Amino acid sequence: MSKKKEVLEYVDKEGKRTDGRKADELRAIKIEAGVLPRADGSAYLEWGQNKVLAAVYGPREVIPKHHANPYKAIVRYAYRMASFSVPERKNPRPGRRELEISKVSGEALEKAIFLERFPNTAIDVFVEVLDSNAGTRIAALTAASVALADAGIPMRDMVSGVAIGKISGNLVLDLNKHEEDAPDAVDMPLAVLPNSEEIVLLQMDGLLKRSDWENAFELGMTGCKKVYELQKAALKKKYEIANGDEQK
Amino acid sequence: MSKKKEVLEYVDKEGKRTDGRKADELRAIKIEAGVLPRADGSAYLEWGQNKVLAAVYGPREVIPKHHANPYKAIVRYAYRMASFSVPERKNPRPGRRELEISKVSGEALEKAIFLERFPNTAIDVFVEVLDSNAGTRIAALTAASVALADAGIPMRDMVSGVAIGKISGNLVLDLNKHEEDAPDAVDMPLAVLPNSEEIVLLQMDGLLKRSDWENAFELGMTGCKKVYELQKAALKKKYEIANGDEQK
Amino acid sequence: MSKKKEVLEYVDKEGKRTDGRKADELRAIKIEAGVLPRADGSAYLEWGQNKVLAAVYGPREVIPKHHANPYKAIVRYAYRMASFSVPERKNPRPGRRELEISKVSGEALEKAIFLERFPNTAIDVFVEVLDSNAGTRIAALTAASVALADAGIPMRDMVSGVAIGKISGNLVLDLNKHEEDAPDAVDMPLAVLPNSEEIVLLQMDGLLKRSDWENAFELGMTGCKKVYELQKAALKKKYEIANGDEQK
Amino acid sequence: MSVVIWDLDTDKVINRLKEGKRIDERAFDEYREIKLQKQISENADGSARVQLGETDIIAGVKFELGKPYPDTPEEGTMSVNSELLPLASPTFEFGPPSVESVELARVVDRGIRESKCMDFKSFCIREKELAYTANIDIYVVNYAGNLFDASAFAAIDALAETKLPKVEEDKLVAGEYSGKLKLSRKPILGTFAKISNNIVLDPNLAEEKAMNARFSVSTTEDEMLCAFQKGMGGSFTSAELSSMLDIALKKGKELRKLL
Amino acid sequence: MSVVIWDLDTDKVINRLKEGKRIDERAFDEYREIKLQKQISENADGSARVQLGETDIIAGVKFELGKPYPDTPEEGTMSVNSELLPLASPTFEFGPPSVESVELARVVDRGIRESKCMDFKSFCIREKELAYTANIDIYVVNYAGNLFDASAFAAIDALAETKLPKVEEDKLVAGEYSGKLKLSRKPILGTFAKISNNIVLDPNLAEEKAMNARFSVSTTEDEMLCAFQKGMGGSFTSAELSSMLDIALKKGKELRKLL
Amino acid sequence: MSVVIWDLDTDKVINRLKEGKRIDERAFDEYREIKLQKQISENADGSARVQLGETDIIAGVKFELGKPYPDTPEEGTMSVNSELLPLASPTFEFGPPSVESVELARVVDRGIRESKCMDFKSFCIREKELAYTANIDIYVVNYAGNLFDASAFAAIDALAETKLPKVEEDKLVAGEYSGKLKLSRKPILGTFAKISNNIVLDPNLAEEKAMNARFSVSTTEDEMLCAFQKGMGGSFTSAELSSMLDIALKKGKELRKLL
Repeated sequence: MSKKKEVLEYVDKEGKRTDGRKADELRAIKIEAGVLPRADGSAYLEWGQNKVLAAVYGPREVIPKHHANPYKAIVRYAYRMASFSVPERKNPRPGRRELEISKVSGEALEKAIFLERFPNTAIDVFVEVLDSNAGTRIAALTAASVALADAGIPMRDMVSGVAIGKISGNLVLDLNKHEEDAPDAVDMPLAVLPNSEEIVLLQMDGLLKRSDWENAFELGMTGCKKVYELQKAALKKKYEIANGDEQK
Repeated sequence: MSKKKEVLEYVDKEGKRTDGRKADELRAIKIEAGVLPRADGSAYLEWGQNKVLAAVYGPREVIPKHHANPYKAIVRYAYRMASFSVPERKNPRPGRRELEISKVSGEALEKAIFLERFPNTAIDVFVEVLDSNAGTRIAALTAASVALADAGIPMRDMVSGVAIGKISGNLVLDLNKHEEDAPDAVDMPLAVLPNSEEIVLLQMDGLLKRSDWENAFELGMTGCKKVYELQKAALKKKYEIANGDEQK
Repeated sequence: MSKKKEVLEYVDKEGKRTDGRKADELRAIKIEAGVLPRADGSAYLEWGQNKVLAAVYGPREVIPKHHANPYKAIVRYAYRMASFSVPERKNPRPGRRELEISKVSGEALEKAIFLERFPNTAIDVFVEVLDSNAGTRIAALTAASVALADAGIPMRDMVSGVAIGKISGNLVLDLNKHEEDAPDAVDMPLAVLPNSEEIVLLQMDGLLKRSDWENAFELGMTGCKKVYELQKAALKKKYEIANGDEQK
Repeated sequence: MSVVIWDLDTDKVINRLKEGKRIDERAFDEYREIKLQKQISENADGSARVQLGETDIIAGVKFELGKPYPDTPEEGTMSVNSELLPLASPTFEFGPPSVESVELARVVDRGIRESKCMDFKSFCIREKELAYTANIDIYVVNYAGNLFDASAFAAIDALAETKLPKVEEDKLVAGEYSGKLKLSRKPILGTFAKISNNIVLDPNLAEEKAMNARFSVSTTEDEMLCAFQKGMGGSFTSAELSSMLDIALKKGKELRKLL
Repeated sequence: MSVVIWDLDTDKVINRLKEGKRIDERAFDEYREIKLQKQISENADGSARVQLGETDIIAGVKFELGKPYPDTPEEGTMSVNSELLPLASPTFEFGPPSVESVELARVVDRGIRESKCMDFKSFCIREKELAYTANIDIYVVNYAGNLFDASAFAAIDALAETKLPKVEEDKLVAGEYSGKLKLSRKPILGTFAKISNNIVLDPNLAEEKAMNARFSVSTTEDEMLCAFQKGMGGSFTSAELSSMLDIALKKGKELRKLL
Repeated sequence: MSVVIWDLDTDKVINRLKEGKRIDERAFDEYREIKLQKQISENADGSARVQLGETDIIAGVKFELGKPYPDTPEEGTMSVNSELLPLASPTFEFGPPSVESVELARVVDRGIRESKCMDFKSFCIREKELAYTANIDIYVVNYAGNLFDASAFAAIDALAETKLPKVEEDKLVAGEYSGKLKLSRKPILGTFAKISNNIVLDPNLAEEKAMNARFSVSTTEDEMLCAFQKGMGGSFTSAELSSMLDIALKKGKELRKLL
């Protein structure tokens, strides 16, 4: 009787998913840099139904001071969901899921930033999810990375991410909520430095075979590189607009 | 069926209200200054069924220090209701209503005090409501003003307040709880510096006509001046007692 | 119908209690010193079904600094119950009972320690109850005292405790939970400095006759001295082991 | 990177006002440009984004089910909450709601509630037992002055788009709706700043820092006033009040057309 | 303005005790003057104000309805809460309950509860389903020593005046009552301070600062002891306990007459 | 007394790794000695103590009754909570759960939950109305590195000993049981530290301080992977992942035998 028990065909014979996408196809992604004037850097991102706003403040003074690191900047990352961004209203106070996502996402950014150039400071990254449909942590991290670049913070590389999924035995990219709710779904959020292909964020829920790892990673890497191109394009667009303004 | 729906006669043909008061008549008010020995200044006030205790501490050191203002004293005002002061038991933790009332009441006192004489200090005003029947924020502010004077804090003027109401189309002074619960009731708490007639606190709930403002203010001003006389009398009485003690 | 109403025979004609103990008999007690390597001192204690772990850190710096006492060390004692240590799951957040027990237990240790030798420092005592069956505050304090000695903190004396009880008109030592739940039970936790017989912790719940005090105290004192011997034995055993290690 | 020297800004604001001008050249009774975006979140039952100059607000409405209050057994209720997100300003921090955030939420709440624009009886599903609560959550994402008016405007706009979720077996059915929320009025909040002795509508960030008194009034299409809030340590005269009420009624009409 | 140099006071307290005197000239077993005001809040189901010297306490009782605990399905319950209001002392602050406030509430609670003066079975409205909870809230409004005895006295006095609110349709009817709360005993708390080696009843503020140990005992009219609490870093001997118990029983009788 | 100079320790860890050795002489894929104690609390429905080297963890399971979630009306649930007790380290403090404690609890939770080892349907007592919740509470009593694996091991061991409490009149009967909890799998967590470019299993305290990246994977007896967690500011390559997955599967088998 329960919806989860229904035998569903998540990928049809032609390899099409229920929303018409192919296995390695991402949902539509739109990124805009520099959308919040008060922040040092910011980005707005839509990823399918997901909508997030990211803002960066810093490098700035650390309060309280004993949290500062004398050798490098610290990254403080806050991922939050608006109360109305989910099907059932979320309590406005941050939950444990939000705290954990904030921790691993902030850590994922560390290697991308030249933190050692800004000892004793904090780089604060805030991301607010306004609407959601599976994959918000990766959408948030992708937007945060653009906001960091928009803030002019010197970076080794972007951080680009995607979630790899497995449904009905098929490895696919970028699960939507309907797919994520499948009884045997596996969800594996991945973020990399796209140029060096280093893994900076990796989580997984569900039952995966050992032999799936290499294929899953390869599929994820192609997705991350697509996301990387969109991130660069958003920054380039903002730079062109800014440049255009100057030349007027 | 609901009590609120009954058509009630809140003001009869002779202009008498359900508790026998006239439109511009205040409930009985009793003020006593200097009732709490530990405080720098204090007052006890009864206003109809409302009972409040106010205490003032300061000017004193501000902790934490970065909250201090190098040009003037800051006023910190805390309005709280005892759990048993209302018909249904109140959770002892301060609610959002108490926080808002504390904010606007503290701001209402600022202009009355020569704050600039006490840079880097705080003047703390605490008011506890022990019993209530509509109009407690004004009762509290009235008591607080007396407690400030009792503390010997130099003041430009008292702060004197009253609530103006509108029921069944009539502007009246100082609504009691029965009147405040009328379906079309308007409640407008007002506090002024009585000598300059400046408005330092003004809130309003309910649907009021634009053209009512001037009449409502005039009615309120007469009420505030009555309250002012009672405040002065309470201080004078305490001074006389203190003086009497000295002359014994 | 309620279980509490049943007339129960808590002490039989031969003076035996429902668990076979005599009036002045303690439950089995096992104490081990030095069980947690990170702590400066520690102890594990079993007292009947009660199981507690105690750790001591200090003397160490007090943060925030204005809590420090320039004349002596302060004792900070935290008694906590694991969520699963009671018949009905306990909320992990400390309740008011735990806060009160922490306060009186920390105070009970003060006289035993040469606090004046360590001005401006804190001696932190943490006790976690892992399983319980009446008498945990005394079990915790007994373990804490051993942990303090294990930490090498200079002490005037041990703190040794026991609970005196009264059931069905009989004064007995060390109530278990079944006895404590008797409708007329009296429970009187006592802790002393065993050499000087000074009372450092004393609480009582239930209805006690004035004339019971002297007998109750005498009974308690014999219990405390038994506990004291076990505390000393646990420390001696650890010292021997440590010594043995050195001599190898 | 976000160093702001308020004293300098305050001087500039006051000096321009002496010349009869605002620092951004607006008339004293002129709002900054307003941009309105509707339905910005599909998961919300209603939502809107309002940009008032650079001030940027997201409001969303989400229903929950609960028991009616004992004194209003035939009514549901509403609740307004606001968050000054650290995204919005270098001075905002996470933590328990600041008193500024509480005042913002309560002024928006009263501006709507006291207009009686919503029929709380229509929120009742079963007397004494089950009723809707409308949670109106306001997120400040860029702070550039006058959060009150921008938030109230975003809230009423989100409500104007709000649909009532379907109820089955006493539970909300996510994503299915049983009709639109009806609003009998659309109250508009108007907020004024007193700076020296000048009074201006819709203060921007620099003007807010320079102001010594603030007054807000909520107005309706049938020319009623439904909530006042005076704030800050300064004072107003009765005549100043009269003038602000007139402007608010006039400007409220203009803003209401944008909805 | 509130600078207090405790060390000087402490020296004075100790030196006077050496001469066999208390700084306020009281006998060692003498209470300060007690003033009692009944029914100070109409909205409370019972209330009282107690002034013990300058120590000033307001206590109020307010009933709520709830489900009985599973292990006592035929009983209601009581709950004591205390607040050290910042009105009462320059050293009190708002915030989560201090451990001092928790101890105060729990000692008052046990002094009443363990005397079995209330019949919690009479609080039951429907077995397993509905019962009264008596909330006893204690507000300290002026702190001048010995909050324990003053609070316990205010609490028992408020309870002595308490009426049980009427229940209709499983709800409390505000302002209507179905009878008086019955108290089978009136426990009185007696608190002693040990200063150097002297023991005094009802310590005032200066004596509290000088004390190194504290002992409290609740006594009843039928000469029972129903709660002990020893506090602070000092110690007592068994003989000192015996003496304090005798005094507390005697003084408890005197105080009970004031109720 | 607890002064620790991490930089020195870190240098030592790294220098030994350069020589192909760990500071405690273990192989790179070797666990420290594991001691397991079962049923350490009679009041718990299941409990265990695990010592992994000097790391010391107590886990207890305690059931409660509640309403099933609307989207899984035929299922109960589980909840994992962890506390880094101040007993366990000079750097742990009381207070709201630290983010480290939250991550620990969630990684243990997912390692168990995603293995589908528990049949949450068997937790249902009455559809839509009543179901068990298994509360798994983890207390860290001595912190010496790799809390993840020790906690996950203690949790699964406590679950393996867990009995379901009897339910009567919709209430749990303390101390009476209706049967054992069934576990269809026993997931084992394996955690690796990357230090410079070396990867070691089961980092001890000094290795944890020296590590720049951490990876954990939960494995089952049927050779499935059921949760990943990468942490810290460093990175891994795909090949490093492959290698860690192989080691975790192998070592998981060994540890599972100890249960």
